Parts: sequence; C-alpha cells; structure tokens
Amino acid sequence: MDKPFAITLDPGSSRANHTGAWRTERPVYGSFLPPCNNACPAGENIQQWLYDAEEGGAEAYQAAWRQIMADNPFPAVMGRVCYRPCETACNRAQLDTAVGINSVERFLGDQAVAQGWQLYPGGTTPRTPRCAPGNETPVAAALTREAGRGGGREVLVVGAGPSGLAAAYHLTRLGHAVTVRDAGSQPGGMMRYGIPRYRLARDILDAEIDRILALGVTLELNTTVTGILDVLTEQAGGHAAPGEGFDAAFIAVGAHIGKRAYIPAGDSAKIMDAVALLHRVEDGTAPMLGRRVAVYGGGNTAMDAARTARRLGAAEAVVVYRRTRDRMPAHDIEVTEALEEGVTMRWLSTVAHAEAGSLTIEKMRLDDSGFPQPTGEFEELSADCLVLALGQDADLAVLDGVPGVTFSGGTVDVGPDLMTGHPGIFAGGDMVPAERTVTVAVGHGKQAARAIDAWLRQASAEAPPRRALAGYDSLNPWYYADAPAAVRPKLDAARRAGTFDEVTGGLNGSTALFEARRCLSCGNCFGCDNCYGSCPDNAIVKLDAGHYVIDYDYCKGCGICAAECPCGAIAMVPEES
Amino acid sequence: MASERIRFYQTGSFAAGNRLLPEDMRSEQSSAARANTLTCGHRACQGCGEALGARYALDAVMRATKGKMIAVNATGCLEVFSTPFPETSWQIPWLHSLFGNAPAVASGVAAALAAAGRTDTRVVAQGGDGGTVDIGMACLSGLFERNDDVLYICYDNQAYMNTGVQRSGATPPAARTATTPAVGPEPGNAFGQGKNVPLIAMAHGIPYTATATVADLRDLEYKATRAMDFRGARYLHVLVPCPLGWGSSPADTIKVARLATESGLFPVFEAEGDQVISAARIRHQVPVTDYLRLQARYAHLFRPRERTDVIARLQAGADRNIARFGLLEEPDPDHSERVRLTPAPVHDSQLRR
Amino acid sequence: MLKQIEGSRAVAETVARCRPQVICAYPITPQTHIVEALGTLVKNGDLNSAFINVESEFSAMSAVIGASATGARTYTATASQGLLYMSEAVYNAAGLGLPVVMTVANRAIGAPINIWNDHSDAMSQRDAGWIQLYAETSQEAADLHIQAFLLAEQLSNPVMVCMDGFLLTHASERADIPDQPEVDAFLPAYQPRQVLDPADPVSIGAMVGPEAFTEVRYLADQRMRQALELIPDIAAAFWRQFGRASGGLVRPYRTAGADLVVVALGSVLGTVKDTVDQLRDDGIRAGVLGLTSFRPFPAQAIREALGDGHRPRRLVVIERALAPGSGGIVTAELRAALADADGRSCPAGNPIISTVVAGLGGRPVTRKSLHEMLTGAAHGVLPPFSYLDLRTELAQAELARIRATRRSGPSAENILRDLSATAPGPQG
Amino acid sequence: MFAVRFHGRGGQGVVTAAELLAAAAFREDRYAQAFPSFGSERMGAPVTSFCRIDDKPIRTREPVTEPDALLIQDPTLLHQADVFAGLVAGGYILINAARDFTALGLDDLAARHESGRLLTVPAASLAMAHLGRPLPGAPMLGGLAALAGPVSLDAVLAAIGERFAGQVAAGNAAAARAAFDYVTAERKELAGA
Repeated sequence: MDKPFAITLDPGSSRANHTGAWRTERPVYGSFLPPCNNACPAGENIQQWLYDAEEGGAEAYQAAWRQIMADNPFPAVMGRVCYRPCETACNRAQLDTAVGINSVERFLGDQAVAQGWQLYPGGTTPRTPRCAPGNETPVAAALTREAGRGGGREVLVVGAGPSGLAAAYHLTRLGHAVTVRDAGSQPGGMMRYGIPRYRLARDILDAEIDRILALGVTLELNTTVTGILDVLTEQAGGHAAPGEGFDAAFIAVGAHIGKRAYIPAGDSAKIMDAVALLHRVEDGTAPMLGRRVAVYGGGNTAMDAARTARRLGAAEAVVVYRRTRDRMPAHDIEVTEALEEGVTMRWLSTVAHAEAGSLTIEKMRLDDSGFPQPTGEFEELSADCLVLALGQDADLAVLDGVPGVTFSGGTVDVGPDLMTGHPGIFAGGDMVPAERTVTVAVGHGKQAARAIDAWLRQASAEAPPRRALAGYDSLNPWYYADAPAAVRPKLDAARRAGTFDEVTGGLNGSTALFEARRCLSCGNCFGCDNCYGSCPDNAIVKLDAGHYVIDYDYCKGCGICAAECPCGAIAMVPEES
Repeated sequence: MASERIRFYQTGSFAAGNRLLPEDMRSEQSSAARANTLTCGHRACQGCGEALGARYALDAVMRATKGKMIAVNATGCLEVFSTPFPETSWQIPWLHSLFGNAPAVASGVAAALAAAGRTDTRVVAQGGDGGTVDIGMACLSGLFERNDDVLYICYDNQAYMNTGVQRSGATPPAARTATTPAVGPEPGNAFGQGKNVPLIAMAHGIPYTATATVADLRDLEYKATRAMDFRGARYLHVLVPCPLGWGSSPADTIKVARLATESGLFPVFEAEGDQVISAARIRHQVPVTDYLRLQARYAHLFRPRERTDVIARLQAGADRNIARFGLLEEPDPDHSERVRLTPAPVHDSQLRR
Repeated sequence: MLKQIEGSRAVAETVARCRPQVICAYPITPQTHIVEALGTLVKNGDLNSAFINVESEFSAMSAVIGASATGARTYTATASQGLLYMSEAVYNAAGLGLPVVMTVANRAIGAPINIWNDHSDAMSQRDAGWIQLYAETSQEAADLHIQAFLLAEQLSNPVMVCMDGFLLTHASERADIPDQPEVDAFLPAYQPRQVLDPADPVSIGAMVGPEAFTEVRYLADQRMRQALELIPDIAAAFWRQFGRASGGLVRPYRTAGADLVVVALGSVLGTVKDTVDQLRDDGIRAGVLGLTSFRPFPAQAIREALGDGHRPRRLVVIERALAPGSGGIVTAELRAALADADGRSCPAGNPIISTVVAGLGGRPVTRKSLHEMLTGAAHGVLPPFSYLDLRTELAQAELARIRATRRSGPSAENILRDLSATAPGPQG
Repeated sequence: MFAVRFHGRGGQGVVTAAELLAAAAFREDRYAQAFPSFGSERMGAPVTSFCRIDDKPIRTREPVTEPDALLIQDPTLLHQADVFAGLVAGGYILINAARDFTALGLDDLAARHESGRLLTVPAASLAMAHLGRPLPGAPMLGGLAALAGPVSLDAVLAAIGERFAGQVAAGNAAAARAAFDYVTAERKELAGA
C-alpha cells in the first residue's frame, strides 16, 4: 500500500539497527567440568552418557553405553562395586538427592550384557561437541586414530585384574597387540576372588571380561611371570630373543597376600585369613567355619568375610575392630548391609589370644590423637574360628631386581604416567600407592594404556587442559523440577543369609530413565532453549535442538542468557576495547 | 501416564524448551519458527523486561490465532523503543494512537473487524502500567464493561520509565522514583491503598483475567493462549522488571521477577469472571528482602541503617497475598506445572462466547 | 425524499445513507438527537453498522481511530466540552491521516457552563488538521456529510461538519433526504490508503523526530491545499447528482457591486441575508459572503468573491466565537487572506474591516440588531471591534463590584443575581 | 409569513405542537420552521416554542419576537412571564381554558383586543375526553386552524396522523377536530353577538 510518509512503517525494518554496538560484555557458550566427571577415578564422561541415556530407548541406551565404554570396559561391574565418588560430588545432592549415576550405569551395563552389544563392528564414535569444541576426552580422541592398527606394537600385561584387563582393553583399541598373563585359573583378579558373588554376579563379570577378550586380547592363565626383563625387547631395556619379546609391559598383579599379625594362639585354634577364605569360596572349596565366626579387622574385606561367613552357615558372625565405627575404613554401605544381615560388631576390641572355641578380647580406648590404647580389661568371646582381615600386601616378586625399579611401603614407585623407574615397564592397580578400589584400578588401566601408547610412539601422553569446574553456584536450579532419586530394590535381609544371590537389584527401564533425567547437565548445554527464549533482543539464533548461534549484530550484552542458563554453560566475557 | 510424569520430571522442566518434549508441548519461545512479533534492532535498554514480556505474550497469541492478530499500543517505552522513524521492530499489524486510549482504539479495531465479518482476526491492546493503571483506566473500564472482544495486556514495570522513572499508580510502597525520591524521614513511595487492576478487571466480571511474569515463560504463554479461548474482554497483567528504573542488573531481569513471585509480593493467578480459578504456587519461598536487595530503588531500606519497620510492612503485604491466594498450598493436580505446558490453539468454533 | 424534519434527524438519516461501518458516540447536548436517531437505525436493522456506546468523547474519537485504521468508514458526533475532551485524539486522527467524519453540533464552552450555540468549540480545534465545513441550513448540514465522506476518503484526512446547536440540530425544517441509490452512486465504498491487515502488516503511528517531523507537517498542509481544489469539485459533482447547491468553499450573496459585505459562518447567514435584503431596500448596497470551508481557509476564493477590481469599502465580520485578548478569529484570517497569494495588498486598496462578536452562548442574533448595526456600519459609525447586543449595564455593574471589593465573588453568579432583579432576558 | 409562539410547561408537548404545525404547513406545500426556546427545560418549567409559516423559504433563525398568534397551553402562565410580549396588532390569542376571560382576569386584555381574535378553548379537557390524557397540543392546533387558519384542519389532522399512530393518532385527531368545532362555534357566536 502507498503508506503515509514516516507515520507508517514496513514490518521488521529495525533489523537495520545493529544494537550490538551497545555491548561491553559478550556471552560465550562454554563447556565446564561436571563434578561427577571430575570425581570419577576411571575418568568416565558421566554427564555425557547420562545425556545420551536421557533420550530413552535401546538406541539411546547403547549410545550411552558406548560413551562409558570409551573410558571403562566394565559398566555392569562398576554399577555394582563402585563406591560412587561421582554421587558424592554430584551437584544435585544440594538440590534434593544426588543423581543415582551408579544405578544407571548398572542398568546400561546389564542392558549391554542382556542385548549382547559388541564394540565391533561399529565401534564407539567420539562425542561431538554441541556448543563448542574441546569436549572430547583424550581417549575418545585416541579412538579416532583407531583406524590403522598398523603402528601396533606388542605389549605384555601381567595380571588379569581390573587394572590389567582395562589396560589390555585400551591398548588393543589403541592398535597394539596385547598378551595378558595371570597366575590364577580364571581372569578377574580381585573382582572374582575379592568381591563375593552377592555383590557381583559372576555371569555379569564373565560377560564383560569375555567382551574384552573378544577384541583380540591374548589371555594366558595359570602363568606366573618371572624375570620380566627376559620377555622384554631391548628397546624396552630387556633382552628377549629378537622378534620374540614385548615392547612394553604393564604390571598389575594387585595385592592379595593377607597381612598376618602375631596372635598368641593355642595349637587347636582355627585361624585363617579373609583373602584366602574368599578365594576358596570362589573356587568352591569353602572351609568349615563352625557356628560362631569372628572376623578381625575393619575394612571392606572384613565385611565381605563376615557376610560370607553368614552365607556359609555361621549362626553368629562377629567383627572385632579396635576402633569405632566412624573410624572404620569399610564403606558405610557395606557395614550397613552387614548389620542388616545379622553381623554383629565389637568396637574398641583387639584379639589378645586365640583358643579353640574362644577368643580373649582386650578392650581398647581411643587416646586424644584417636589412636587405640590398651585398657588392660579382658573378656572372653566364644568363636569357632578367627578370620583375619587386616589388609593385603602386593606380591612384588615380579619386579625383583629389575634395574631402576624402586619400592616403598610395600608398593612400587611410579611416575604420574605410571611408569616405574625402568623404561617401558609400567605398573598400576593395588600394587602402586593409591586407594585400592576396582574403579581406581580401572582408571590406572586407562591411564597406563595412554602412557604406554605415547611412550611407544615416543610421544608424551597429551594431558588435556583441565576445564574449570562447574560448581553448584554456576547453576540456576529454579528450572529443574523437584525429583527425588529412584531407589534400587534390595534383597530382603532375612533371605540373604542363605544365598549368594545379588543383594542389590537393578533399576527397570522407566526408573533408570527417570534417574538419568535427573542429571542437571552441570556446565554443559543440554539444549533447553532458555538462552534462545530469554534474549530480549532476539539475538540468539536456534539452528536446531541444542544448537545455537549468538548474533552479535544485535546482542546488547545484557547477560540474561548467561544468568538464566540452568546449567551455567554460558560465560560473559569483556569485549576487547 | 507414567511416561508423562517422567517427561515432566526431567532436566529443565521449567526451561523454555526441552529436547525431550514433543514439539507441541514445548514453549513457543523455544520454537525456531516463533513469530518474533517484536524483532531485533529495537532500542530497548539492555535486559529490558518489557521487550521480553511483549514478545512472549504476542508470539503466544500469534500461535493461538494462527497469525491473525492486530495489536494496538499505548504510548510508552514499548512504543518508543519499537517504532522510532524510520524503523519498526513489529512484524504484525500494529497501531499506536495515544497514551490513554489504547483500550478504546482496540474496541474500534474489533468493531471494524466485526462489521467486516472478519472475527477470525483477533485484537490485542497493550500498554505499560502508566497507560493502563492511570491515564488509560477510564477507557480500560469502558472496554471491560462493554466486554468488547479484546485482550488487553499490561506490561507493569511499576513507574513511568519512558519519561525518566516517575511514580505511577502501580509504583509499590517505599520504592524510589524521580518523584518519590529516597529522602526525608519516609523515603520512597508512600504506603497507599494501591490500585489492583487485575481485581478491578475481575470486578467487571470479564471472562478471563490473569497475572504473569517474565520469570515463568510457560505460565505466561499458557495464559496468553488461554485468553484467546474466550470471546469478550480479557485482561493479562504481566510483571516486567526494568533495570533502569529498578536499579537492578540487566542480567537479573528474570531473576528479579522470579523473586517477586517467590516472595509473594506479586501473586500469579488466573480468574474466570470474578472467581480465581488457579494460583501459581510458590516453589521456593524467599523473604521479601531477597527481592528488595537486588534493586537500587530499595537501597534506602538497607543503608545507612536497615529499615526493619518498612521491610516488615512489605513482608506483611507479601504474607497477605500468600494467604489470600493460597500461594503455599499444595498444588492441586489439575493445575500442576504439566498443565502449564502451552496447549495447542483452539479453533474459532470452539471459542466460548 | 422531501420532508419536514428536525435537523438532527435529517443529518442522522443522511449519515446512515453513507453506510458508516462503525459509529461511536457519547451523549452531549445538543448532539444527542443525531446519535439517538443513528442508534435506533442500527438497533432496528435499518443500518448495518457497529454502534459503540463509549464512556467518553475521548474514547469515541479513539475508537473511530482504531476502526478507521482497520479499514472501516467511521462516524462520530460531539459538541462543546466533548470536543475539547477528545481534543488530543482529534489531533491524532488528523496526524494519522484517517478519514473520520464527525459532526460538531456547535455549542459554547464553559465556564460558565452554557449549553447554547456559538462556535467556540469548533474554532478551538481549527488547527487540529481537520477540514472544517460549516452548514447554513439543515439541508446543507445533511448534504455536507455526504460530501465529507467523499472528501475525507479521497484525501485520507478527517472532516468536521459544523452545524449550529439547537438552531439547526433542533429546528424542524424542510429537507430533502437523498435516497440510498443516489448516495451510493455519489459515494463509492471506502478504499483505505493504509489498513491494519495480518496479510500485509505495517506499523501505524511511529515516533517521528526532528529529522522528519517538519516534512510530516508540511504534507498535512499540502493535503489541505489539495482540499481547496477538491471541495469545489465535489460540491459541483453534488450539484450535478442531487440538483442542490450545497458545500463549496464560500457562498456569496448579493456581493456584486456591494459597498458593504458581511462575512459570516453557519446558520446566522440566513438572518443576515434577510437583513441585507432590508438594507438594500433602504438603499444600502450590502452583500453577504458566507464561508462554508473554514479549514482549509479559502483565501483565493474569498478574494475572487469580493471581486479583484471593485472591492467593497467595508467588511463586517460576524464572529460566533471570541478570542479574548485578540478579538475576532475569522477577522484575523480574513485580513491575511485579502492580500493576494504573493502577499501584495489589492491595488484597489483594502476595505475597512469591522469585527462584531455576536450570538455567544445562544444569545439570539436578531434582524433588528443586525439592521441597526449594519446601518451604522454603512454610515461609518461602527467601531473596528464591537459586540452585538452587549448588555453593558450588567457588565459595568460587575466591573464596579470587582473594583470595589477584593472578594467580589464569582462573576457569572453575580450577573445572574442582577438579572433576576431586572427584566427577563431576550429569550423571555 | 405567519409566526406563532407557543407557551406551556415542560411535558405538555409544546415543542411537539410547534413541529406539528410546521408539518401541517409542509402538507400544504408551504415552507415552515419550528423550533423550541432552546434550553434544558424540566417537567413543569415554563416552555416556549416557535413556528414560522411562509410561501417562500424561511432564512431567519431568530426567536419569534413579534408573533401573529399566541398559543397559551397553560392558563397558569398568564400572570407569570409576559406571554403577550410583541404580539402584533390584530394578532390571535388562543388560551387553553374552560373559563371565560373574566374568570381568567383578562377583561382588560379582552377589552383592548379585536373581538373574535382572543378565545379560550378547553383543550385539556377535550384531550382528556378523546385521548385520555390532558395533552392540549393537538386540540390547540385544531383551535388555531379554526381561529386563524394559518393551516387547514385537514393539514393538522394529516400531520397528527403522520406523527402518531393508532389510538394516540385517533385520540389527538378527535380532540383536534372537537376543538376546531368548538372554536368555530365560539366565533359564530361572537360574530352573532
């Protein structure tokens, strides 16, 4: 229409006015380190696999599982035995309760086992950045190199425990030929011989180990490695026959020698150590323990021993510990479950003397420094058997006399790259100074694999720049609905004593999905459109779900998008003047 | 509907959009195809709540009317920053006449449409608190009384911002404005009786009255959409913080609006006729001081000494709202947040008359 | 159809024939009969139109602004205080270039409140950007509305039809109300220049700053100049279609060779013409120049009507409104108009102009008083500025009171007190 | 030109009467102008209205100050305002009253006035009888037609028929006709005397 001059204007003509010139700060999409990822000893990209799982359905679950597998080959095992540092760190704990990461991981792991998901053909694909690059994990980056196995070298792994198998898994995927040697008759190490079935079902363990072997890992059981240098090539500082030896070795024989303490005992006193007990139960040669069993110690192994004793028919299982519950090294959940199963505790007690059928207990008291001191008071405790669970030592024989290798406190000294003093020989798991958990061991495996790969390529393991941590304060939690955690079903305590069935069950499809969707996606965009929606200047362009571009021609830099981003994935940075 | 519940209980339930929701259940603002009735290049201040509220509301109406909407605008910030010659930021048919006459102009537009048999095109009138609560009140009351088919939206930023932050009939007690300066024994605006236009609207018995804020997009869109289910006069009162006039950080615009509701100072509810049919429950209650502290217009309540007496009176006002509208009661399932997901637009034939 | 009919009714029926789609009204004496009649026509279905009973004149004008911008032909009517109350919107309608047609039933403005006729109301809006046409008779009032819609819509500019309150609105006269087909033939359907339409969205009513405001005003003036051409054309077309002389810019009566010409607007022209006939009988060469269009002010037409060669020696301007402190509104404009387009005064020399303020607030303008005053004018004894039938004794008494005491009280009430003491006013 | 001034009270149909007279004149193809003494009259307040009748268009709009006829619809007004002001010499006066001039205290006026041009007619009671309401308007016009004949009775009746409908039209018409006959009879009587 022929419009009146000036008074009447054509629609949207203000686009000619570039208000971006007003800006002194600009919003920038970022990617920050979620506390869960930060806390995971295995370096899992937890937030990413929860994000993948949130979609729901087999395809999403498999994508999430593959994301776990990029860092950890044992999702189903983790979902059972991990002590969940991620959940301790979870920001959601400050909102209502932490996301049940572990339970979702178990759900995904079990799905993989049930559906028989395999890594190949297909292989995992590295995470694609949603808002900005820099989200890839080093392993994911390495996986992209997977194509040519050509540059592959020979690597020996000693010990088929979580650490060794994890290393083998990653090295294989990095293109190396791996041989795993283990003294035992079955692979798994402490996962099999240290953790009772009621905490980790064996079919699950076997399935995840088989999946690793299926990658082409050579496993040699009942093989005790001695004289490590003889099997290493010259380049690795060894002297194997040309063309015979290995280019590098990862030693992870664990720690399964039960610590012995001198306890005055009568000849007929029945004493055994917990590691051996658990090992024999696993071998099917469980010893007769009698009606009343006393377990000496306060760690997780002590709990396992006591709970196992109950399952072997002991009417009474008493844990004797010289300190108090709050000082127990055992994880609280283990203690709780033990108590649920009728295990009793004797705090502030030491075993002064053992006789057939009874123990002499000395009462202790904690001094100001919290150290237990004898009181001189004694009492009798009737027990048919005493199980010692006073910790384990590593069998370091395999490294005896290897030049450059040093030891301290019963463990092997290693550098940040887990290499011992001897070039080409790496070590990890329970035999190096660290917390002795399956998750830490698996983490060592990945770390060692990366380091070995780098060493073999005469490169240095690219340590990714550490991203800033996405703390709770960086979030805008109003946008998250209140959603209490979903709890995993537990075997009725009364029914547990008689069976080695798993105590803790898994989530079903909907509860697992519910739990995954409780993730706050701390520090990383989850495509909620809040920035797009809340810009007063329409300066954010939405490409498709979760993909945005800021149009700096119009952005006035008010900062609402950053303030209203629920997960704190937008930062305001000053304009260059 | 277990799946529904899980859909709802998930990351960012209250965010603009959610990749896990089906398109039709996402907010209009999350849609790449939203109308952008008020588009970029406008001259509103950084972090302008009114620019935000206007686009939220009108885009929702555009969706509800399938693009058949005409907007009338009272004089004020919104009009000035959106249409300075030679540019306009509006992408809809838009008419500005005067400060005090938007409701009457809209009545005329509606009458013309009715006379031409074009009742599928709907009319929205909009203005700030000055144009609504004060100078436009007579026209607005006339619109309500005649029950003309117009949705009137008031973007309330609680003062005359366009002219430099002078007091309006919507300015809250104790707030500092250029004409109620923070000086003397009782600094800021006096404690009057206030002028509660939503309740005045309800007193007219018009079909639909609602309040909303820019802090709860889904609620705002729901109400703008719901309003279009009715024929006759409808009133939507939207709280839109003004960084300039309130002395708040531009980045805090939505946060401040959120605290206004979470403190109970601004009750968010909807009414049919003279009956309140739902109130948005406070999710995480906060004391009024959380709200006041973010705004320089209340700075005199905290410095040089904290005016606990004044703050107590303001808190009492919030408490009255909480009691009156039951803002802390358990949400009844019919009005859970799930209902707040913008419903699909209804067809003209379904409209209540 | 020829009828004996009340002026308001004649206008209402004629406006109805113009098929307005939206009518807004707020009652005010003496406009009420017009909108009552229209309201009835709409209610009983004789007129298909939206009739809005608004809550004020401000709303009335505002609503027609909205309706007009949406493409509807719109009409409203008001008077006096009502016109002032809608004044802001009156200016706005013109600024937006909306072809609204409004009847103003001319009435005085208070205080003191006064419901009777003069031109104070319309004159107060003379620079609002509206075209202003003044009717001499009920018939012309009716006819002017038909022309007004055509004019307004051709120019995209609002038109105000001024008719004297009571004198025309309430008087029963003979009038010919055109039939619908005739009006339809003369007045085509409204084709808006700009319209609010979702199919072609525009923003109407932008804020215009110093960079373009002058141009916008310039264009408004250009529309008025265009109107100077259109008004006579439309009047001519009207004459062809309806066979009546209505409208136009000016209406001369016996001005040929006149020495004394009376200039006036509105219904007083009838009384003046009768008086001029008497003066002619007395041998005084008098004539009348009626101004139908006051906005735009028809300077050129006035010069032509007064004759370029022989000019009357005297002009007497009858002012139906007073500009306190200045005098005559029409006089001032007329004085400026007498110079030609280049500002040069007429070679024949300009006439002596006298301003006579008459008929304020309903005071009757009688032939007797006019005859006396004009005879005086013819003999050169009429002062440059005077009032017709000013009751000097009342005014003087109040002036004396004011001089005497500080607290003399409200003048209007004082005068009324004096009045009740003396003889009744001219209206008995 | 024949000018009539009506005097009455608000609610007595004074303005309507003037308009009816104009309408009657229009019926006879003459020009007429009727208008009230403008103002915001209330029920019972004294009201004046005017009517001019001519054979050529009427241009002047001043109030009728020198009427050819006075129609006084309410005798109680006689001694209030100066209802007779400006009546032309030989002008007509018709008063709505059942009583004679003496009773009305108008003997002086009657004495000064040309015989047969000053009459009373019981318009109210005639209206009461035929219409059921004491509205003197129509009968006064009927009387005027008989007294001064500015318009014919037929024209008056036609105007009534045009303005009113049904019972109201019939009643007014009957009252007008009755008044016409009454005045005609009165005049005969006076002429006879």
